[in-house]
Amino acid sequence: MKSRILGVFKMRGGGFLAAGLIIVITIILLSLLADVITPYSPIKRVGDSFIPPSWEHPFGTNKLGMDMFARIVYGGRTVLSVVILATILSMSIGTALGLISGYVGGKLDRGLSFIMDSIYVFPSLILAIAITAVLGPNIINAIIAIGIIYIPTYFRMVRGQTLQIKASLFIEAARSIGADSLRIMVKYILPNLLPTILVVFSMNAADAILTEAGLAFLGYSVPPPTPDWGFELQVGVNYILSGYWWLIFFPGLMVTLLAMGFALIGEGLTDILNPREVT
Amino acid sequence: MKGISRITIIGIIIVILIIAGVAYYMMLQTQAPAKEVIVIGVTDKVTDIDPANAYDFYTWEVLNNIMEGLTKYKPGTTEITMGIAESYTVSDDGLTWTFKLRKNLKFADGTPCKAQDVVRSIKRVMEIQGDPSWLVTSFVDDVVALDDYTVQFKLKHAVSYFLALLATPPYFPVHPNYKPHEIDSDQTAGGVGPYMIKEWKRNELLVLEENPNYYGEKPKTKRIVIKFYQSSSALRLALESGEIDIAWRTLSPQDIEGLRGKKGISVLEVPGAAIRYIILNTQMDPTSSKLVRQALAAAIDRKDICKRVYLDTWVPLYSLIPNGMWSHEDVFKKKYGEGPNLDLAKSLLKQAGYSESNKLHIELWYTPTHYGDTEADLATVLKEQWEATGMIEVTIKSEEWGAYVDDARKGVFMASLFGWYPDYIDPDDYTTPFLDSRANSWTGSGYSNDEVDSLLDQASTSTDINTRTNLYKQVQTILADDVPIIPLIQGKLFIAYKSDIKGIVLDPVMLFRYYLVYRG
Amino acid sequence: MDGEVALYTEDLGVRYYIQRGVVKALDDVNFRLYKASLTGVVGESGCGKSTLGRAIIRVLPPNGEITSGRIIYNGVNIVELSEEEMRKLRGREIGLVMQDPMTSLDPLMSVKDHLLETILEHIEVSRDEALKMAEEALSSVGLSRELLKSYPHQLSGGQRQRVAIALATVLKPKILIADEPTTALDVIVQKKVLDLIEDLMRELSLTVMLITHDIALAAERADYIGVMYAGHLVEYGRVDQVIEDPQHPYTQLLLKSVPDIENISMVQSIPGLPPDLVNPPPGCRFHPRCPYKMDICIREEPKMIEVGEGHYVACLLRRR
Amino acid sequence: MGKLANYLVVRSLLAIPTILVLVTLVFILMRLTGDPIAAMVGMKAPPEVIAELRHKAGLDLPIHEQYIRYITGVFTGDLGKTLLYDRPVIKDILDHFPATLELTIYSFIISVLIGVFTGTVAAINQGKFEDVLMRFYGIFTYAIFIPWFGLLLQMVFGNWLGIIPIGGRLSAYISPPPFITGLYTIDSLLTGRLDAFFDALRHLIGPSFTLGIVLSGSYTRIVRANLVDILSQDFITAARARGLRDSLVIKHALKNALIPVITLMGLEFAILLTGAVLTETTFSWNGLGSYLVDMIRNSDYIAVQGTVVFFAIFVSIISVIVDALYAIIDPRIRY
Repeated sequence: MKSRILGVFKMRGGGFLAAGLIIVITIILLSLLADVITPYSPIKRVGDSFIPPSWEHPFGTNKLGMDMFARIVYGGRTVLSVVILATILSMSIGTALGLISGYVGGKLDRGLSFIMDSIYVFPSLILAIAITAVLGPNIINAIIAIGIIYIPTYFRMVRGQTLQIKASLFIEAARSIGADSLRIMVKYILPNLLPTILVVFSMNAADAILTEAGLAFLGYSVPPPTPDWGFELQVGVNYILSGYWWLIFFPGLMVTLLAMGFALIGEGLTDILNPREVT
Repeated sequence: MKGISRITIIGIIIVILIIAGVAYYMMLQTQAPAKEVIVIGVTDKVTDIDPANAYDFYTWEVLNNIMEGLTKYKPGTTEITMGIAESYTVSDDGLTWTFKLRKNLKFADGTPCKAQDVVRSIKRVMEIQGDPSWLVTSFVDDVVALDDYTVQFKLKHAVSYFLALLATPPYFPVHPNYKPHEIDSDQTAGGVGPYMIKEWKRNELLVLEENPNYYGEKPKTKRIVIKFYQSSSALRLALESGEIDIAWRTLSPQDIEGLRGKKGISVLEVPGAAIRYIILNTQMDPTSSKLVRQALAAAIDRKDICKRVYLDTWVPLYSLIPNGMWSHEDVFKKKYGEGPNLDLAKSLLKQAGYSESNKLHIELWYTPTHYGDTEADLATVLKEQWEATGMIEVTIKSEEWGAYVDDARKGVFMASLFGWYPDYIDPDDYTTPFLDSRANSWTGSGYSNDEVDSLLDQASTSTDINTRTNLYKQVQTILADDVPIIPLIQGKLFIAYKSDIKGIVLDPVMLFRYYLVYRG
Repeated sequence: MDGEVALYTEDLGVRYYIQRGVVKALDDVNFRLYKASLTGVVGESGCGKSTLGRAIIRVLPPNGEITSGRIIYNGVNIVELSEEEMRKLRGREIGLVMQDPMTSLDPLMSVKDHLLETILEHIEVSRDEALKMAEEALSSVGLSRELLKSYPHQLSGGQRQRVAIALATVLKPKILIADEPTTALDVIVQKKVLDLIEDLMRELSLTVMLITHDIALAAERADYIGVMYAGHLVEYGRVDQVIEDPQHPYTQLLLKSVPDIENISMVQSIPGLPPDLVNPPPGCRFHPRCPYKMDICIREEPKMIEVGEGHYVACLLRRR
Repeated sequence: MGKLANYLVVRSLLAIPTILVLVTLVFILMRLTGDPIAAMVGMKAPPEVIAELRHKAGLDLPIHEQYIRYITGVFTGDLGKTLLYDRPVIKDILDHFPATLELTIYSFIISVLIGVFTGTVAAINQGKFEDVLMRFYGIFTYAIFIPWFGLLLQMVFGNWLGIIPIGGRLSAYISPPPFITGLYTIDSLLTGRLDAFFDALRHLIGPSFTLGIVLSGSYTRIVRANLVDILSQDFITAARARGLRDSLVIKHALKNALIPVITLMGLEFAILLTGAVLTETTFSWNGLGSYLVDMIRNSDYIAVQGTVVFFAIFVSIISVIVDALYAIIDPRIRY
């Protein structure tokens, strides 16, 4: 009884974080080392169509006779680059706007907050589809669309924290020694935001992965034959009755695993950095 | 805290039991459809049940079952026979056509259908200017009712295939209930056809029932229910589970493959009239070079496309005029071989100044959903085939249908994938819209050849089939040499049905006639 | 010795598990409550006095547990009772009043529902009888029955604490544990609430355990006093023994820190801070702050010894 | 009650600016597309026809006039006519909406039930194995990719076991119940059509469990966090110290923990709609989500615009309802 409670208490946070990191790093390594790991090209026919998983083709082959394992590991590059670039985009814009809005206050703050809140409450995938549909489906536009829809997530959090920190004593002190606004924001407030930004980043990356996959599933991400997990799944829809389960199972599993990896990191970081829950 | 878990475990067990019970009960519910009813499943959609605006394949099929025109196709052939008209005469200059109507024509509710109704309906189409109205306005100058049973057309110019045009929905008489000046999308009053609409729920179901006032032979089955599905898989499963009797358009290649050989299910396959092709831009570098276009044509392996992309549900096509239609000639096969002719392609590319180090860059466009979900595969395989020359690099791009059509017309695509369903069954419909410089602006190929234009003019006004055949053969030969368009494949039609269903007739016209099917 | 022992603990130990490690919240506590008397438990915050109260009624926080020792009530070691047996004891035999009346009532339930729920949980009576009992309980704490329909947020702090006391005593328990029942109240209300508890004690011949950080208050109201420091009971005895003749240096310092109306400038505070109970100091836990620290205090943990009749102290200075 | 009504009116008025921002955003987005008319007429239509249609759709007007016309339309319930079928957009939306509503209601119930259960188990076993397990469940379901999960359900339960249908709302041989609410399960019960009721329910299993399970993760997290917080509060200790049974104590805790959850439901609803788009696409569910995807594919920007606006209004209405619910349930709130 005693040791049981103790053990689990100790693994909280750290355990989630470690599990998440292992998943994410493994997937990143797989995609980075794709050329080394698999001898096959992801966009060339390597054998018959619809070969079930075997030693030679661990994830089987698809309709055009391409190796699914190769498509999955190379596909990781697409997903990761879209998601990382998109989250960096929303993180930098959201943080900058949130910082300025929270620090400057007044009309600017009210106006910005209002617009951000309006976007925030709107179903994100629907907005992302609308944006990519307008801009045209390609990798850059997918990044832009996903980047835009998550700006409010960072904005809200950064703005809230900035308001708190702004009121604290050491900012008063900094102002009294003559630091200007920009300096206060960058030198004094921003560093204090970093832990929270980190937590939001990892939770948000999980969201972004699912949104990217959703876009790809609906056909709004990269053009074929570039491999992309969500798109593989769209193709897989046709094979429910054919029994070609490997065309559905593996791509979706990868999406879910990667999103889960980031969510685990987020959960672990929340536990460690922030004793109170962030919901 | 142990009390809670016991309660919740019991709760979970109860919920599971309820779900299991309900599921079991519902499995017992699966029952066979009634005898005098045949249920047909489709993944297509009915757009407007109004001939003034309907311009898609499936809606035309429905219209053909609830309405009829002056002429119609004889089932199983591409031969035109009389419909609600008994006979016709045509003036020597081919400009005045006079039709005599049958005497006993009535709409489903008993309202008589006279020559004035025919004229009213056609004029309505001309006035509303819906999508298919050009099928009337491009040809007909005026239409009048000489008496209750005589309709007379004055044409703008002689048209050799006018009888085939008359068999298209814009010429069908509609019930007076149709709003006279605007599109009436959900109007169920119908026309003079073997069936009438009993119930209509958009995207869910359409119930047709025998028209008691139809002049002709009674339908073999009293009631036809059409169910609309959203995916081929759902359609296939519905057939397998007995929810529907016939799975019609459109089963995906792998589902057709899966249904073949299933017990109690038959699959019928006939050649279709749909064709697919690549449009090349003759005004844009590098496809402005004839050598490049010829090289692209030579490198294609149509059999591989049919096998890998379509699991042999399509067949290779070596001309724009489909296999089996009069005047068809395998011009591309003659010129470039069955393909892939990589040696020829390479030497053509070398002549055009390209090499392994100086590669030809091609942008290939497709649209992801309009032609089914195999489109990305098609583009991928084409890329693979062209790149097999070692001297071409292909970038694939896509756009949604709306922007796609728009940009094609603007001529911004270098190479783009399109497809064609015929409006009327005549070689003209497979040549003029593509090759005639006055009619092909939508393709964006920028192709213009005076010789072709004049050959097509002669062919469309001539009434002699031998003359016309000869003219179309010449056009096809020029096509294979100039290559503004590379024909790829021709569709087959598949219909899967329970083996006790009889009377399914499919022909290149591609219209499924519901009134001929019955349960044997 | 007067009085009979109602409940006593033997070498009671309680641990809390937190991320940083294990908190040794109570160690070897030998404590007793005499029947129908008021025992004050005093000490600085974090010394374990609340933990002792909660351990006795076995409602420790989820990360805490009793790891050693026994709690004997009516000859039964209640540490070994099953959760269900213990539940029947709570409220019925032992009641608890908590510190903050603002948070100790369910904000979504009316006073009536609180009372009815408690009554119906323990005894089989009809709703009407239960209602009657609820009204009696309210009037016994000096509240009108009109308040039955009120929700906690509609009551004043004093009223809420009365409701809390009514809830704890409605089933006429033998023991009432009052955990700083007046800390959150203003002075006038404090006195009334304490008077109420004393009245109830006489009326119901209750045994009261009054947990407080205020030794003066304990001196005024209690019959017995236990002094706690860092998870240890360091001194225990009758009120006159402990107040008049404090034996432990900590008790002496505590008493000196009480403000004296006549000589306010004489108030002394105890230097230093209470120790971290994850890593408590070796030997006597008080030695880092003790003015009489000896070398042995660092090495040896003092045991409770009896210095007068029923007067115990845990200090190496008093070792005979 | 008059006060509540006042509160609701004020709260509803506050939603209008939010709707306006979204409507404007959508309007701008949609005007950036290529020519939408081309999409509708296909490739065979002559230029005169296109010009005529542009005029009919008001596309030849200056952009600010189009905007004003549009905004007025939105607030008078006129969302224009679809380019594709020339039907009023609002009619299409109302045709498809009941399917989405039915799906979201069932999914919502499932997700709340599972979420409350798992969250409670986690919180009352805080720090123990069950807690870690449930938290893991929360993270896992949060990360599940809806189409994947839906397709797996279809493959396993639809194809292999043959227990559930793989898509659609009703079997072909069952005629839909008469239209009352548009929700098949309700309409069929109201009209006594038990066959349709069970069939509709059977079709609901796949999609509503997919969406319900995926969304339950968020509730697990929220419920757990709130409950952990509540469980550490004095009134819970006090309740336990009065000898209340655990189930009663948890009832106290849950009631208090669920109140903040209600406010989060408004937000969750937006996520629910996002999920509905994917679920409907995966399960061939003919609701507003499929309709939207369909219309985007056809570049029918008037229909897209209308649908997105409708979603925005719907989300706003839900948040008003949630606020009202909150005000009614919590006795502490004085509006």
